[in-house]
Amino acid sequence: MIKATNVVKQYGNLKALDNFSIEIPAGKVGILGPNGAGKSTFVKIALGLLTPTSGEITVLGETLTKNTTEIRRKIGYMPEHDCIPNEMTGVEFLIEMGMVSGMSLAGATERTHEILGHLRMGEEKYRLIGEYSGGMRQKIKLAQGLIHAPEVVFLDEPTSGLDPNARREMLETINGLTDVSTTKVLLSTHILQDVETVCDSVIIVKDGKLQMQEDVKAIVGEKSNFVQVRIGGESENFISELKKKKITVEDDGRVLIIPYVDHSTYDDIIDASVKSECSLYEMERTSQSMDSVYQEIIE
Amino acid sequence: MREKAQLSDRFRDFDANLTTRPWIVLGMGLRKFNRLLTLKTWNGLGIWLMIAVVYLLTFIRFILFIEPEDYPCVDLNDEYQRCVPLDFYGDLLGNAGGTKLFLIAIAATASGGIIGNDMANKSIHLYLSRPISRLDYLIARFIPVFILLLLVTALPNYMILSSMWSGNGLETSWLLDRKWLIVNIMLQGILYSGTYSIIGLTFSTLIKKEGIASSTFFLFVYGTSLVCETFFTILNAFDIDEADYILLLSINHVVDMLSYLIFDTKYYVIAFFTPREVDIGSVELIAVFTVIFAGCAGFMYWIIQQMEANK
Amino acid sequence: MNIKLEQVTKNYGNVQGISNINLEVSRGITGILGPNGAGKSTTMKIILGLSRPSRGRITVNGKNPFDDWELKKDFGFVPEYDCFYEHMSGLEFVCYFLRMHDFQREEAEKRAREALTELGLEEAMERKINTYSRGMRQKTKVARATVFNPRVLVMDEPFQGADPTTRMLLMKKMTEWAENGKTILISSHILHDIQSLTDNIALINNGKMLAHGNRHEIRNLINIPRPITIVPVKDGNLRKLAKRLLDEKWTKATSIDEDTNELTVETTQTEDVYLEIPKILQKEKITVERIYSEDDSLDSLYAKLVEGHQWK
Amino acid sequence: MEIIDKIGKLPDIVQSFAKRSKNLFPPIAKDCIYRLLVNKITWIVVAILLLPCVLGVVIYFQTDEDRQVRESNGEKVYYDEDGDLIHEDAREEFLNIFDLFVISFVAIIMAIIFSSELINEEFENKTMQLLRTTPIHPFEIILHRYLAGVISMFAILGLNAIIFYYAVMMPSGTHGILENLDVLLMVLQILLFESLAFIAIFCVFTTYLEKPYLVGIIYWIVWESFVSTQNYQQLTITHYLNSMIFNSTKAMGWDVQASDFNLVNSNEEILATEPFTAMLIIVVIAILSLILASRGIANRQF
Repeated sequence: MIKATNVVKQYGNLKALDNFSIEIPAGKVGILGPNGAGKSTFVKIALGLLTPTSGEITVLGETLTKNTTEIRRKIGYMPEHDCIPNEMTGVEFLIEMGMVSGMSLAGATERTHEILGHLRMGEEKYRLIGEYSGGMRQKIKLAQGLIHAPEVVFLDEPTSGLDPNARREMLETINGLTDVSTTKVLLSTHILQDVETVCDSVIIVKDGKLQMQEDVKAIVGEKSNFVQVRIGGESENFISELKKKKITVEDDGRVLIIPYVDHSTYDDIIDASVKSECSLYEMERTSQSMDSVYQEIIE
Repeated sequence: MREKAQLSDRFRDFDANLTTRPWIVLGMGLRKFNRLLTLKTWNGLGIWLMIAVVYLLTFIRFILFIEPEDYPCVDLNDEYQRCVPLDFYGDLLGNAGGTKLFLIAIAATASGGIIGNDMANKSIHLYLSRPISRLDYLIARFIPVFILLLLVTALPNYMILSSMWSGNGLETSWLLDRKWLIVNIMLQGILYSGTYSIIGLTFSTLIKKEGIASSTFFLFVYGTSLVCETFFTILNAFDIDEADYILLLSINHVVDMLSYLIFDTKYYVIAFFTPREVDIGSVELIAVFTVIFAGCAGFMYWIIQQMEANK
Repeated sequence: MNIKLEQVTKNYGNVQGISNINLEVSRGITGILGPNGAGKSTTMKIILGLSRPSRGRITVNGKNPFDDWELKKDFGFVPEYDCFYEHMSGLEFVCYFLRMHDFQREEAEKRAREALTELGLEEAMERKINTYSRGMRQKTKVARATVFNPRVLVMDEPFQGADPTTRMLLMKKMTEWAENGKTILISSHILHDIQSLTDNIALINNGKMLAHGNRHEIRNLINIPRPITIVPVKDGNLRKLAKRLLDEKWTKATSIDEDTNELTVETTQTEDVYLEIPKILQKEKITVERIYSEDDSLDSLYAKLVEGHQWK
Repeated sequence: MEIIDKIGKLPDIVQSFAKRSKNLFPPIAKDCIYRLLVNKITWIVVAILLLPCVLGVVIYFQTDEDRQVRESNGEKVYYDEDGDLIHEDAREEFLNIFDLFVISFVAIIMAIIFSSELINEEFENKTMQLLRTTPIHPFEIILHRYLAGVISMFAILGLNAIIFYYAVMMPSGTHGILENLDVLLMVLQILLFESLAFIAIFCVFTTYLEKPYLVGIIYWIVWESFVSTQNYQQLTITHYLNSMIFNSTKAMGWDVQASDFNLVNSNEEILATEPFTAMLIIVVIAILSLILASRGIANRQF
């Protein structure tokens, strides 16, 4: 879908991208990395909004250095910050954006209503954007990126500032995008759980360099060597019970971390909970999460 | 379920059928023009009101009270002429009696937020991510103000022309004798509209708040014009020959002088109730104008170029 | 510090911001949760004395924060939105507010440097704020709010736009501060973060306080059966365990998912179940590798409360 | 009773403010003056202000040859073609242009711009909310900003006055420049009091109103330009400024009439206020405005 070879982008002395090479597969791809790692720079170069200092980048098989404006017909972009005017209604704004992309009035109108229907926006689409809630604004932002039926859509932090319900809804929408259209999704975010729920593969960028490119399913789910236990009642009794069995327990205030040896560890835990009369709310062998993978790579 | 599946198919196979860039730019400009003239906002109302005033003035001042034989030019004294198309752009104050105040006010109101609002609510990032270049965007934003100003510059002048023509019995020969006039009026209209729009856009780019941008534009253009004229008068009182050059500081006067140049008439400013000739070479004049125009355009382009780079 | 809201109501014109909120916070971290526009920020602003309640009483250590400007030296506020003097450097910005807290110049600069370095801004602090990224802005805001060692720390969405590294750093700091006896009120939309930070939460929806207290206690207030999922190690034990559990009087229903090898028990009782299940498991000698209740997570608790469930 | 209590406490509060101001004023002033000086609109105003100065220089070079020199007491005194003293002409030009252009036009616009930059910008940037969570009294918030505003406005306008004075007085030589320094001092005094008064008044507008520009300009046109020439002109600041100019010029021995400064009512009675009273009233108005503005900030809900 996107192929970059040795892309360098320099701002003064600062190297935002340093010999960045990548081949991004189709599907839903998440980009992770600390602030200032070069994620946004890469996305903007791929959009043709910035020109790289050196290197070559092809999007959907077309070289970007030649026709940066034409490629944007095939690309949708949802920026991170709030960037929609307050004085238009949702429908008006989307039609305007569609027509700025080169659609006809009829086409843009039809498409607008289709997308908004798909995003489950009702009558409020005829209200002024200024009166919208954060979730609705975010939906309008997403819709304007999809209006001209692009082949790729870049989503820059689509869930930032959304409350939990709106966030879940937004993630479901993005998840469903690939089911109802051929649009490919490139998602950049800071919330690692989003990547876990939405993306097929993940890219981690740091200091302008590619650190990792992997399938999400492959990394999440690997078991670690610790059992996490949450109990109620007197935790001291529980811990001393386990100490009798020469098991060390780490208490981080709310959960207990117990090293995993084999299945007998589970029995020991249950035994201890019965003996100490502590209620056992949760016992689980922790699996590798995006958090731990991310931390491992970044630090 | 069936219905949803249908929707999805249409959604999936949607063909956007995109047009080419010139059409996008033109369409963008025209839609913005349409939005400028909406009656829903105070700005739109104000613009409508001022347009009405301009036409009213045109009708009363020029159509009713000018005899067809005095059109287009009448001798003021031995040296100077008063031409109706030039008088139209004159000051409302003083004995010239024109519509300049309203033209500048319309330009200020219309152009104040035209780029600044996009920058303030950051939707400029969305526009720039569409298949148009930055220059296209600037042109698309220039068009609406330009058209709006043509409506109050060239159009009323043509109205005066046609009313004079009908006063002369609608004879084709009358019109054919004044072919130059038709062209000149258009040139003049383009000159005024273009200059005011580009300066307005520059202020809008420079100051992101609509109201402040409008008032700064107005104060800058009209204020400097008043100040320069006052100083010109004072300098004349001291009989200083180079006083003419102070008028080059005022954009208003530069445009006026160019417009007099188009009509090939001597330019004068009324100081102490008598017209005083201002004699500045056409080369200098055009050079100053080009510097202003290119400076504004270049500045805007530069700011828009900076937009993404520093983010 | 003891923050006490009694029947606090705030109207904006005819629009109700919050109504009849009761809340008492003394120390430690409290998470304030709720949808957008529920009244979290309004509550925080009333606590900080930025706005005056229309009705009701707010006291911080017995004083009203709106009128008592000297009380405010104990308040650190991290607002949700950006509010900077963009032309200042991060260091100058923090210094500026330290000076407002009546610190002398050298002292202020020393403290500001320390605080910013602690949050990992040592390289950026001489740069102007308008060149900062969102994470750096967030860190600057937190540094500004904590540098003068306030006793009350109110943070509205402090993790917004912060990258995972920053988020983890901030969370570590917050835990530290809470241990040092600060009162921390924090709101966040990412329930995952709150869950790993604190169990003490206050849930606000539509301007009303839905629940306030420990996560587990709040869960117990909801009057719906709670499913507990048990995953035995060996397949053979699945049906045996299900049958055994059905004998218990508190079991309402059991269901088995053969694919994932999971057994889900729906119970009517709450607290005792967690004591009973290990006993049964031990007696039957069934080794399980996982016991959990999806319902117990903050995510599901939030969904249930905000969507409006029955109360006991 | 409460009010009496408050007044009783006033000396203590003033004292504590004075003590704290040593620490509070430098950072606030530094920030405010910086903000005012990098503001684009300020520079547009400054550019407009420079026009008269350029004009003065042009006049000097043009009239250079025409003027005549006479020596008296070892000093060069310049006369124009008609034998009149140049500096007596020039000082009147200086005062007229400055009064018309700067004192009653640019200065007021500048005060509107400055006060909204100082206060309104902070509301819009929401830094005011942060300030309200710091242990600093609303009056201090406004006072230090106000002082910084007065200093920068007085500095810009005063510098402009000096340059303009020099430019206009150049044809009359060193003698003329030194001879009329009292006019310059008077103008500087007027500028100081004008800054004091108008920034305080517009600060009140900015704390209570969302869009202070419009109200400020309406206030200027209706109140300071129109009412200030009418019968009840004592209600306007312009009246007191005019009185100060009138009294000072009279004391300097100029031939001026009260009607030149619109200081007469419809019955042609002279309304001019004594200069000391005028200054006192301006200072009192400024202080009252600041207190009002601080109440506005204190009661503002965020």
